[in-house]
Amino acid sequence: MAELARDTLREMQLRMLRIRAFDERASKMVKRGHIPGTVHTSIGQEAQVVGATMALGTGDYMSGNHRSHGHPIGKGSPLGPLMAELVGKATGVCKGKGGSLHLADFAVGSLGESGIVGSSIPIANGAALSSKVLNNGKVALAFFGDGAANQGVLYESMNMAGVWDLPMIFLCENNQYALSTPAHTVTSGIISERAAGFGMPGIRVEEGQDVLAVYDAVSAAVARARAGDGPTLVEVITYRYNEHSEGLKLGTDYRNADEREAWLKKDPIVLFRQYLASQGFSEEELDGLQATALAEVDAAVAFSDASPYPDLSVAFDDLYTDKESVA
Amino acid sequence: MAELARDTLREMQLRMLRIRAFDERASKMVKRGHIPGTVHTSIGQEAQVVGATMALGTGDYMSGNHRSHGHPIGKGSPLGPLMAELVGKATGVCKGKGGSLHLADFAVGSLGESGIVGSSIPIANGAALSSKVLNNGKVALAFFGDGAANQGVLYESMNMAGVWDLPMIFLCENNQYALSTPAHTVTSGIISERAAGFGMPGIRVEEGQDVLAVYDAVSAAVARARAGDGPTLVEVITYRYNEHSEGLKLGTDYRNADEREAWLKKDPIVLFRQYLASQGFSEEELDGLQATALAEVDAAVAFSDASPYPDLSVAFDDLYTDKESVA
Amino acid sequence: MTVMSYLSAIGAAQREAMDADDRVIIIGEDVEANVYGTTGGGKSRSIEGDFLQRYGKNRIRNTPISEEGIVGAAAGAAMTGLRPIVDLSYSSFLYMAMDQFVNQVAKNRYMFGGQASMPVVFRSAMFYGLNTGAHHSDRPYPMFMNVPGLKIIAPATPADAKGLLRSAVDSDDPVLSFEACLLWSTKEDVDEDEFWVPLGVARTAREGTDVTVVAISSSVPEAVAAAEELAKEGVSVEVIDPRTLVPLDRNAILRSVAKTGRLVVAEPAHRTCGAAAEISALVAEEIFDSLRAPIIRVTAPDMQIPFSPSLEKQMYPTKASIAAAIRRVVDLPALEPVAAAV
Amino acid sequence: MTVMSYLSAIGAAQREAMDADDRVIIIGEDVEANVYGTTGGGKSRSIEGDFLQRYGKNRIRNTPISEEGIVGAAAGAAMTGLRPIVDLSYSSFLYMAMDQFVNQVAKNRYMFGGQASMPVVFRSAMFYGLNTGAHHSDRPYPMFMNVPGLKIIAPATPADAKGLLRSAVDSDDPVLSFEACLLWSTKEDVDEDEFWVPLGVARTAREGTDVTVVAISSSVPEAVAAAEELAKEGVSVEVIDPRTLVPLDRNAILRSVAKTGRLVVAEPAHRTCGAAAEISALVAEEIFDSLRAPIIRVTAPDMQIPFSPSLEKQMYPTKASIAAAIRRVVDLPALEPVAAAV
Ligand SMILES: Cc1ncc(C[n+]2csc(CCOP(=O)(O)OP(=O)(O)O)c2C)c(N)n1
Ligand SMILES: Cc1ncc(C[n+]2csc(CCOP(=O)(O)OP(=O)(O)O)c2C)c(N)n1
Ligand SMILES: [Mg+2]
Ligand SMILES: [Mg+2]
Repeated sequence: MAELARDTLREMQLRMLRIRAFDERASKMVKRGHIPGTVHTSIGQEAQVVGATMALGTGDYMSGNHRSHGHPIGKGSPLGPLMAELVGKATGVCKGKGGSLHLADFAVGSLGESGIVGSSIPIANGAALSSKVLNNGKVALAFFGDGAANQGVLYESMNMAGVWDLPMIFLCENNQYALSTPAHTVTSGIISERAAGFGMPGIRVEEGQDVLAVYDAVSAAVARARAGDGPTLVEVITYRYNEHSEGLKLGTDYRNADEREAWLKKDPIVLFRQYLASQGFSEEELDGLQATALAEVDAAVAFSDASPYPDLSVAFDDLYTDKESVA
Repeated sequence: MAELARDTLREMQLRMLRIRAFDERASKMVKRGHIPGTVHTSIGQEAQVVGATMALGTGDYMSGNHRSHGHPIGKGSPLGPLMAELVGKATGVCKGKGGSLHLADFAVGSLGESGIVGSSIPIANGAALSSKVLNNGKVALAFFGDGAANQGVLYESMNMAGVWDLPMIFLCENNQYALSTPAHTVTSGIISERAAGFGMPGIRVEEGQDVLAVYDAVSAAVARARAGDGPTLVEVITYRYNEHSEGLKLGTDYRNADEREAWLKKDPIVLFRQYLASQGFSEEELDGLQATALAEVDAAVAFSDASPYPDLSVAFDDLYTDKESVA
Repeated sequence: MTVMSYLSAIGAAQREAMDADDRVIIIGEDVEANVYGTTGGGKSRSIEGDFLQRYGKNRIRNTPISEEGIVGAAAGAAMTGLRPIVDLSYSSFLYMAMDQFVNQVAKNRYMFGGQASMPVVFRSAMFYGLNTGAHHSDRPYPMFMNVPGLKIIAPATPADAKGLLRSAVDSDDPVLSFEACLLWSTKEDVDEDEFWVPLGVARTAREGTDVTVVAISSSVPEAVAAAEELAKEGVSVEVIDPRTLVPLDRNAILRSVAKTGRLVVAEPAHRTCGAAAEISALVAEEIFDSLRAPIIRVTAPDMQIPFSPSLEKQMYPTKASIAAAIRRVVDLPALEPVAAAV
Repeated sequence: MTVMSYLSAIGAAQREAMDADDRVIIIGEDVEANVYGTTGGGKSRSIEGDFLQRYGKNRIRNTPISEEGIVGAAAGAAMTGLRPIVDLSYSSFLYMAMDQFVNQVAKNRYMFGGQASMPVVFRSAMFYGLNTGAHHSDRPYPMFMNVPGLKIIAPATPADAKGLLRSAVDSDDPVLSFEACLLWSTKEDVDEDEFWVPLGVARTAREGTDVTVVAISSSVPEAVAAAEELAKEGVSVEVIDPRTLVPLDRNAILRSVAKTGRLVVAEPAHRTCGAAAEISALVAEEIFDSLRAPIIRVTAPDMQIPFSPSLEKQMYPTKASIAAAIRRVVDLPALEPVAAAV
């Protein structure tokens, strides 16, 4: 395990706390009708998200999926425009046109979250291709779930990345369920073991609630990619605490309460706080991080609240680069 | 290796000879303009085709691709309606509506060849599903090339077959090229090794010009399928003698002459003839098989020649089961 | 008769079809847990009507997320003795399987000279108007109308949802069903016994003599509301709901427009090459001489769907935008401008 | 000026675009070996103009057969600094990548509030009329016209093939190019210097005053031939080739029909929800009062394409079927029945 600077460790915890606080707030706002539609939280999966995003540089690229807020937050996107986007405000990171499912912040290399399962994987692959062609040293990472791992486009992309030695990381967030469907009932074989047949290393991070374990695995993949040695598939075992999406009530006990309890005991933020304490971070400092995250979320909500809804007319902008093309 | 009845061995050679004779004739007919469009021959790949199709029962299902004639011939489809189909006659197996790319003979379990690379793989998978649901003991096999092995739908289908233990065989005809593209330049990893990650055995038949080697491998997969143990991926290494399709002239030496020479020396029909001779088949009998195949092809051409072209009006039949639905 | 919602009418049709014929199976993501409300009685296995309890795992096939593989497998199964109902949840996911729809499902019967038949139903819900952004909100039925070999239904009422689905399952040809989430909770009296609404027969939602409005899916109630509004001003509007888009009941449409001489077509799909274009072109070709006014299309604009509620609300035909179009073809003065779909 | 075929004009445009901008790359199956004739001078590397020799493996990306992965990767590359030209060979293969076209290529710019731009061109050839059966013969541009966010070109002449492709590559929006194999060998004088034909501007292929024929792709030469035929009977036919289907040059079409009062639309796509339907609906809505006759569509019927030459030949618009439609709108008696496309 690499020796990490104190600043890096602090930043890891801060980003996990940000995701937690942001998503807890978003969950409340959905239930109160302050956010239209729904959101999918990353609560419980913060280690997996932050371990992966912090292994990337700010200039590196990333694509994501419907469980979408953690990715840009992990990549360093400011919270205000993200929150405003969820609410549908003109100051949203996508001007209110995207919403929770379609966050994107190109300023931090976030090429967009996708509401279509699996669909954004080749987008990151293409970013890796452009890095290769332009020889600019950037790396790209695609986040996708255990459910998405059964979409064929993943294997097309892995093969292409393998053949062209693209600087690419396929990051499977295996939270063991796709909506109501347990992964083991719809997955033949083991996801990380699918890598070998496509000529690349496949790594399974069993300790997916340990941000450093994820960080190390992804850092190794990033190093491999940056060295020109090609892609890696990293599967991280994790767990979502909440229902698939906020407000949704699934029945038929597709996962049991005991299991959830067991996972709650391995909370990534609690675990890492213990680790940080063992590394000499003071309780005060650690409490401070939490307070910072909460304050940032408060500020983000305030920013959103103070922002206007978009004017009706802007619905007709941004489809094309030129306006005349619109019929 | 299973002890095979003399009749079975004879039939194997006969079917390989049929494919060879049929495709050689078809090639000539394309060049003379007697067959419209083009055809893709299986010349050189007969062992792979017949080894696989004879491991199936007549009641079993099969789907195929653009390299299409061998599959139904190997499955036992009579040559006359196949040849008439290639010419576009009303007596064609698809009434002249399909052509070379879309042969299908449901009477022998041939569910159709596909001009779209990879597209017919899930069709066979669905046939395997219906066998499972109806519990009728049938097995399904999908033929596809090394090129098709990079289509995502293959992996979706393998996963689904694995999860449901479908009686399914994924049969990759690795003739080492996809049109002008050498497989090794566009394939990351080894195709048969992709099976493991999808929870099924992957078998690579290196001696793909040996019909018995193919037959044994596929028979084992069929037995597994019929026993309810699920799918198998079988990759057979083989070689096409002709250009990708008849009439096509590819440049830039995408494969070299020496390589072709080496493969010609391992001709599946010659090899198997030697084996049959060693098993006590007389030269006469072996010549007789060849003559039979040629005579059948002659008869097929005569059948086609004597058949009318379809009437203009039938173009408007068969889209739906009821005619009124057509605008 | 019993009061049924659009969504429960679909569930009822599925149950009847499963009961009537063992070859009918259900394939789809999350169908086991009844996530979308049409494969069970409620949220729990113990609630009466749970499909998994009733039909077992052999016939209720909960799938991986692999739309292309699912659609292809359903096609192969349909060609070999089953009659699958495929639940694709949202219409925006159909694109994943486009090759299978166009190249296998639609073409196989024809290419193989009638050897194959393809008795399979693909259900999906158009999830628009619900602030979920561009990915989930598509209404892609027009592109499937351009593919010969498919049949397409788009029910607008609970009774039609039930009766059309039964006919779809009984059809030996592939049928795509486009359901509208905006209509899920609509309720009406529906026969609890089995019944079939034939494919290819339009429904006259409201009779009238001055203008014909052909309306599709969730535009039907908007059109009826507009018609009621205009009735107050003495304009008699006939509303035709084709219900089946392929085959289209051309005669019903032509007969109505021949009578009224005026046509407005309303649908929630994008404008260019939509069903409204087809219906307009049909009328302009077949009964041009009966026409007394321009044919107006009221559709979603050629724009992707924005997330923000403030933006999305103006994207689809409404009572107001349909009424404005009607006013135009009968030469009534426009009301205050409608900030609505073009 | 030099005589150039439609196919070599495409090759020339690709070469010019590659020379002009290092960010332009070519991605596709079999592009290295120049199988489709637009990435090299001939069949051998040694023939001048071989793209692999000229631009190297970094910019000529010979791919696996993975259309969905290819289209998605091109989209991702376009969002991050490249300007890919994707060769998808035949239009029938586009379905494999439909999700990427609709959900990523077309939507990303809009969903992300304009942060992304998507400068990528997807080329494919409509391989109809060549007796290859239903799988290879599609002409699927209408379904893409229903997807806002894409631009679509369909050149009918060598000069347009060259000039439109240059504009497509220079566009910061995604452009789909539908080329017609039936036109590959068409030749005409083409400027060997660089030139650009702007997107969204129609071409008047022939001027006339009595009837407007809007014709698309390979129907353009058929329409011109029909017009010449009718000229002998004193009917003056104007033929408009939109060239770009999205954005459509609505004004050029409306102007012409306003002048002639009569419209025939000819295209090789299937009838229902085709481009012809769109153009008909546009005219029936915008300039109804100018219309003096029904609008006739001459299209492929709603039928998959049969293989047999005896069957396929009647599937697409021909000079004869277009001429028959023109006769109908100008009230000339029909000639002997045309066994042709509806
Ligand atoms: C192509 C497609 N199919 C189905 C869905 C519906 N859907 C949304 S999320 C989801 C489950 C995804 O599971 P997974 O990939 O494991 O991600 P997770 O939600 O567990 O993070 C499904 C089925 C979709 N959005 N897109
Ligand atoms: C989806 C699709 N992409 C591309 C093609 C064009 N094409 C036809 S055959 C072929 C090569 C197929 O190679 P392989 O699968 O190895 O089969 P082989 O011809 O070698 O038997 C290609 C690229 C096609 N028909 N369908
Ligand atoms: Mg999951
Ligand atoms: Mg091959």
